[in-house]
Amino acid sequence: MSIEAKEEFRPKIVAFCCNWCSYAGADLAGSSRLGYPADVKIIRVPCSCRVNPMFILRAFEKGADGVIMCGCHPGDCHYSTGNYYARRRMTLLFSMLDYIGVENGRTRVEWVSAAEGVKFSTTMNEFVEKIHSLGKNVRLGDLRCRN
Amino acid sequence: MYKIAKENLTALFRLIAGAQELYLPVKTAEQVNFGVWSEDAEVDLDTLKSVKSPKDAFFPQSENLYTCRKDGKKISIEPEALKEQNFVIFGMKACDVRGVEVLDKVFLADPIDTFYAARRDHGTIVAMACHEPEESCFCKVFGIDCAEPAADVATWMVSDQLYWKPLTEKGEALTKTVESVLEAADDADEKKVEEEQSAIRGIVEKLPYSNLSLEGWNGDVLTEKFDSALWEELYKPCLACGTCTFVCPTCQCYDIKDYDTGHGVQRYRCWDSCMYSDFTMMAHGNNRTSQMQRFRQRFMHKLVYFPANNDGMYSCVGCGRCVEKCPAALNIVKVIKAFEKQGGEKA
Amino acid sequence: MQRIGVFVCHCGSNIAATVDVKKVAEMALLEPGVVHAEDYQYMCSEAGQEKIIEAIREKNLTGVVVCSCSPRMHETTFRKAAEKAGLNPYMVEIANIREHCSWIHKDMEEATKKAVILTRAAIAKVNLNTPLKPGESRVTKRALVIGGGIAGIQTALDIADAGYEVDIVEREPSIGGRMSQLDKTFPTLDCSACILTPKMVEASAHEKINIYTYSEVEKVSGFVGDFTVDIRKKARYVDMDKCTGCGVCQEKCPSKKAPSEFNRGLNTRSAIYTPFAQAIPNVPVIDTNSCIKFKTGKCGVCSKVCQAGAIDYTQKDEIVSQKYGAIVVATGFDTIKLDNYDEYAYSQSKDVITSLELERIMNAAGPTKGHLERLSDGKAPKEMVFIQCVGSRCADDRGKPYCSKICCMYTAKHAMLIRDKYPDVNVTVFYIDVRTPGKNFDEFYRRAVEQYGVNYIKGQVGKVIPQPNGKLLVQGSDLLDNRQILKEADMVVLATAIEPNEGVRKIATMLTASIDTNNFLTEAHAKLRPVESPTAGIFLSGVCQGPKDIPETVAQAGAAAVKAIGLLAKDKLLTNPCTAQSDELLCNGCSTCANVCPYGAISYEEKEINDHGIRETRRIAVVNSALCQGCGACTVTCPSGAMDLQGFSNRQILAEVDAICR
Amino acid sequence: MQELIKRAKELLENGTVARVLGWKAGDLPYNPEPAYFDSTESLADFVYNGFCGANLSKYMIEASKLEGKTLVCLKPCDTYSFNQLLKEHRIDRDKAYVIGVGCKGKLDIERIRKMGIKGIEQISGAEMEDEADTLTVSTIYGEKSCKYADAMLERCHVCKGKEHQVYDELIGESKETKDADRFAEVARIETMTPEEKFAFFQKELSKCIRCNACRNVCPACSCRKCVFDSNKFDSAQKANVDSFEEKMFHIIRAFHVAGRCTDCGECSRVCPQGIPLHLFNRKFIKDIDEFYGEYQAGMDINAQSPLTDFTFDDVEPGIVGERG
Repeated sequence: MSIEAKEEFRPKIVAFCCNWCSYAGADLAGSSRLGYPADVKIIRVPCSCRVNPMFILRAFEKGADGVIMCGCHPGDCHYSTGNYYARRRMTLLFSMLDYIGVENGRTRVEWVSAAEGVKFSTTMNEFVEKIHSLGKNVRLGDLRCRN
Repeated sequence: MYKIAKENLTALFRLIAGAQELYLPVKTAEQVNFGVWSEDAEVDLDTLKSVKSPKDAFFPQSENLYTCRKDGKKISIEPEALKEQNFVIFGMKACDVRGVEVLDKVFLADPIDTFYAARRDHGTIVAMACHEPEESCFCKVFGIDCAEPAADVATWMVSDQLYWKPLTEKGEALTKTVESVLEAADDADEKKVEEEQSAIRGIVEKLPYSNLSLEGWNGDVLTEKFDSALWEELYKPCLACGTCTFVCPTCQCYDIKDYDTGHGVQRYRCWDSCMYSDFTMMAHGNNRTSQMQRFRQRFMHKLVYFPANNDGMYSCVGCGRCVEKCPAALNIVKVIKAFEKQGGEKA
Repeated sequence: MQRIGVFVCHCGSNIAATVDVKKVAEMALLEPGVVHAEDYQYMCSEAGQEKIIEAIREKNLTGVVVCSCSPRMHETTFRKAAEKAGLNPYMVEIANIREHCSWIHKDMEEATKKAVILTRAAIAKVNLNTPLKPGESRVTKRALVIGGGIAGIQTALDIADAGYEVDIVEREPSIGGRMSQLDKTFPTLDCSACILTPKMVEASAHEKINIYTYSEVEKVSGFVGDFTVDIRKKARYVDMDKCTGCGVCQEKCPSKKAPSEFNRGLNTRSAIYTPFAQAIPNVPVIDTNSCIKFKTGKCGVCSKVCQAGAIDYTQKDEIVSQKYGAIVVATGFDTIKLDNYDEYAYSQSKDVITSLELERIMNAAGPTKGHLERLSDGKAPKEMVFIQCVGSRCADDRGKPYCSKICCMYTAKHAMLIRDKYPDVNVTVFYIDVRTPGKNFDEFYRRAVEQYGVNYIKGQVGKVIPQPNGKLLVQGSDLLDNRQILKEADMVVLATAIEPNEGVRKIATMLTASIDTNNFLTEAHAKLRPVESPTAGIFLSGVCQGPKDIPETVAQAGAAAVKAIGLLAKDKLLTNPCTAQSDELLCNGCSTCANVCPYGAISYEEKEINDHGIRETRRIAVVNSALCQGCGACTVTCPSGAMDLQGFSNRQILAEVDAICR
Repeated sequence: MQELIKRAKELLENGTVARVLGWKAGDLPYNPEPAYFDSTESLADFVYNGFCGANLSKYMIEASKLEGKTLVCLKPCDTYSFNQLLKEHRIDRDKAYVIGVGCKGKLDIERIRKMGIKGIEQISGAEMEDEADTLTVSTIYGEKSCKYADAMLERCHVCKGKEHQVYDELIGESKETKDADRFAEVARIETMTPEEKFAFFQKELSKCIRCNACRNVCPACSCRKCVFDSNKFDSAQKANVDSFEEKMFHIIRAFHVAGRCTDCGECSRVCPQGIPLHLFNRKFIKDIDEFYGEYQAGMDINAQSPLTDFTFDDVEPGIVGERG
């Protein structure tokens, strides 16, 4: 058995968080010392409606095993309506990914408010666990980025 | 000459593939294209034309040139290895074989394209005569005889037999490796092949495009053709897609691009199309700013520029793929005819 | 190529204890564009900032990455430092290696690895940053206060005293809010009305304050400094200008069966009414649900008796549109509904009441004229039981997870007042914990126990069972003595949890202010910006932000006022330069972006374009950067990628993605 | 067809229109090409028959920039695209004179070839005037025939209907050709296991040669510069190197036209590799219909497109997993 094969699977997970709610929720999880695996890396965007499907596909292209987008709860968007658009976009995108055979669990949307540090942490723990159960993403990546 | 029963072809393919790579027409999701043979590949020798020409075997749609790896501040460069294994490409048609000759003129001329040259060195072409040519074919116009393909090995499929005739040293060498599954052909067989050839030639005569005239198309008519007002009309339906160029056996333009792998860069080349708006885009902008210019470029290149630089050899082989595949029903035949008509009107 | 400096903060041990900061700096140096990297104890300190400034100057840095706490914390600090050194502040990016790394990971190696990656992403972004310049927007020198309780009144007074116009919008017919319903206040036991009414009068008389009662906020648009608010003035059916407040209409009104909202439904009021005697304005409203004229078309007594001719049955709701620079939310609270707490028999017995109902019973203007009596039979109680934490500190979703904060103190107050006025009444309080932090609070509670002999039992009540004899059997436990208690009581008072007023979520949505799952408005920072909403120009006053008592509410009201004044004092605001921009060469002019813009910031113009030699007139999108707030909705809806967001551009975000995934 | 030519001549002559956008007879029986005719004489080459599948609405983007009005011949399904382009301000209604032409279903030469018919010399039965439901094909290899319906483009079997959504006048009869459910194939794929779905699309997309025919023919894909040609997202690609790029291209293309795609079927018609590209667009259409209510792009020019719209209680993205 090669060394690589023995190595524990450490997923790469990208989390897009809106500046006003979810990023603050992640901050609160941090200041409340509510841990989640280091596999999750957060990218700050002004609003969930800034998340272009291209970003999500790009993450998978470059080797991400899971992508999660977090925004303000519907109705609470800092920009009033951004997350409503994001919700439709992501619903359709995820449905398409599922349709072409990419495991549905690799993508997720969660609404996390600035006050929901606990939710942020549990969501991330759950998500990482889910990605572990799905294993390495082999269906939606560019092989050139693999070595 | 040798022969092999159609039902034994799998044994032949298995034998070839045991020693080297074997490319041949394979049907995937309803479409026939050249692909690598495997036990479960659906080989299709009946479809006349593969969607893409088999030029990929020598000039792939995309190929890596070298890889840069970054380790901290250290960068190492790894050139892509040249093709080192022999391979066989089975089932090419006479037009496609001519297509390779066109590519040779480009890639084997100085400076030699080493990637291409390596593939040419290691590739053996087994061509196949066209049993039933179709209405979009016009290879005859370019002096190609689809009944007698000029490759390393020529083959004919006559009812249930494939006849196999090595024509070159490479062809002989390949034949040696597969002799065990081939039978020697006798005079009766030779006769059958001749009959097949004359049948094919008879059909070719009847094809609607076979009498297309190339008169007035050569290396000397550059400005006359270039300045023609006809282009302005002809290009109009063109959607600026690259279908014609990508199914063409002779189109040889490519772009060189870099791909960021995250830990370095892969420099690769990929087919490009003169129909694309960013073709030969340079720092100052674009050489050709309108679709008319781009459209004109493709046909001028095939019928004027290329013959001007290659002893009168056209870089169209009359395979007719563009005739069948253009989304707007445009093609080189229509262009040739339009000029012919105009010439006729003038005279 | 940028020349980037990376500054890794130890944050004392906050970061350095779990992240190998030296390693982070060392690894950063390997990234493209990085020419300088260092670590330091406290990057945000004066000395730390000086290090950044020095490096920018000495190494000609064009970009800065600070690996530290959340950008929500110190982004501004570091941007200002960069500006001091002559660097455009928007060339600074933060890698959040504290909240998102050191504080949540325990393993040093793992945390360091992650910190390196987060730093890498920030560097990748800075490599694509471009200098940005904020624009300017004007400030309307007028504030809106939503809610006319003590919080709203105090905020309005403070803002008005600073010389700015203030409008108060109050949903009820009078300002005064919850405090006007209280009898006495802890810990001084002074009369609530006596301290509130002067404030109400002061507000109504203040030349800078304009009060819209019986009104609601209908629509909010705009942004900090320049909000436009539509206020619905509900029809009172009484002309405010003509009415003298004589009260004859209320006396003569034949419909007197409507439950009094002010007295929590414990008694009734007339259909035309002012909620209470000291109401401001002292102008009644007609409740069309109980008014005979409105229900049957007959009656019209009030109109007949009104000497001033102020009754106008044809009045319609009116929408007033007004511009404001700042908005203060002071929407207050209510007690929760007790539907989930059937075991306390609130719905079964009139003698089980909430504390707020007790306030009304104890009040001289209340339904019993201030006599403590059972509402079922009017008898004086002998045995009273108070149950604490009804709906507060609730683990399941029957009630609220939070502590309502004021209950321990008002129960002590009630117990004390009852024992003082009716020494023969026994008072027992069942509690989980008694929480009395606050000046003179614990002393107050101890007086109740020691001086007034109130019987405090640590333990919860499981059930209140109305008995055939009219008494209430209280089943509880005494956790200290570890025994079950069965007690017959004449009255049971429930310290009912408080919750933000109904409708606050709707207001939060209109204001695009954050709100939490309990419907409390979220503050911009729990500690450092407790009276500001994360939405610029929106301030929080009173219980809408979290449970608090009167002195805290008044203090917060003042703080919110100061924040609002700080905003109104400015003539111009610098606008966020992270706005959308359209690349006119790529724009299709399709209008899709304008369809998703919440601010109407995108318009179209016909413009002569030179697209690589092709000259033509094209319809292209133009962003008004004063209106654009930088959400980015347009950037994703634009298929050609013509629309991009400065500071969060497509390529910047993709670079971050790449850096993280590699 | 004669009526159409007659009317076109009239309109050219009386100056109502400066040119006619229609189809010109090809040199083979099945390859008429989109063409402009700017004189009554040139209309001699005008043709309108079963092989005029090309959707001319996209050509109106360029035609809108020309002097004078352009008479454009639009089949019922093309009018949806025309409306959608109007909605997006890409074409000028005042520059177009729309003649809604009748349609009896358009033919797919690839389907005819798939039946083993080759060496085609003549095809009869494809004219608008022909009543027969059979095509007779004379070939070098003898006379062949096939049912008209069997030779129709996939899109005609799921036709949106005979009604033109926009026109200045109508010429010619249309025929109901719908005989299949347009979402049946999508629904079939939806019931597959992830492995099967992946294998299905991997196989189809592996044929993609990135010729961009689907994109360039698409009336919704009319960006001045496509993201796959621009450096805005670092997404400029010319050929697929890795199979990811095929997926990226087709998913993003479908996403960019989601809510705007009228399901005109041109992408599938022109794909040289016969990739059923409509399966991407129809997936989005089906989802949009199911999640947000039925929506047909190009039908109501004032309707808010589903991706620039929302309701407060839209389904959550989690629905994808819940639906199974």
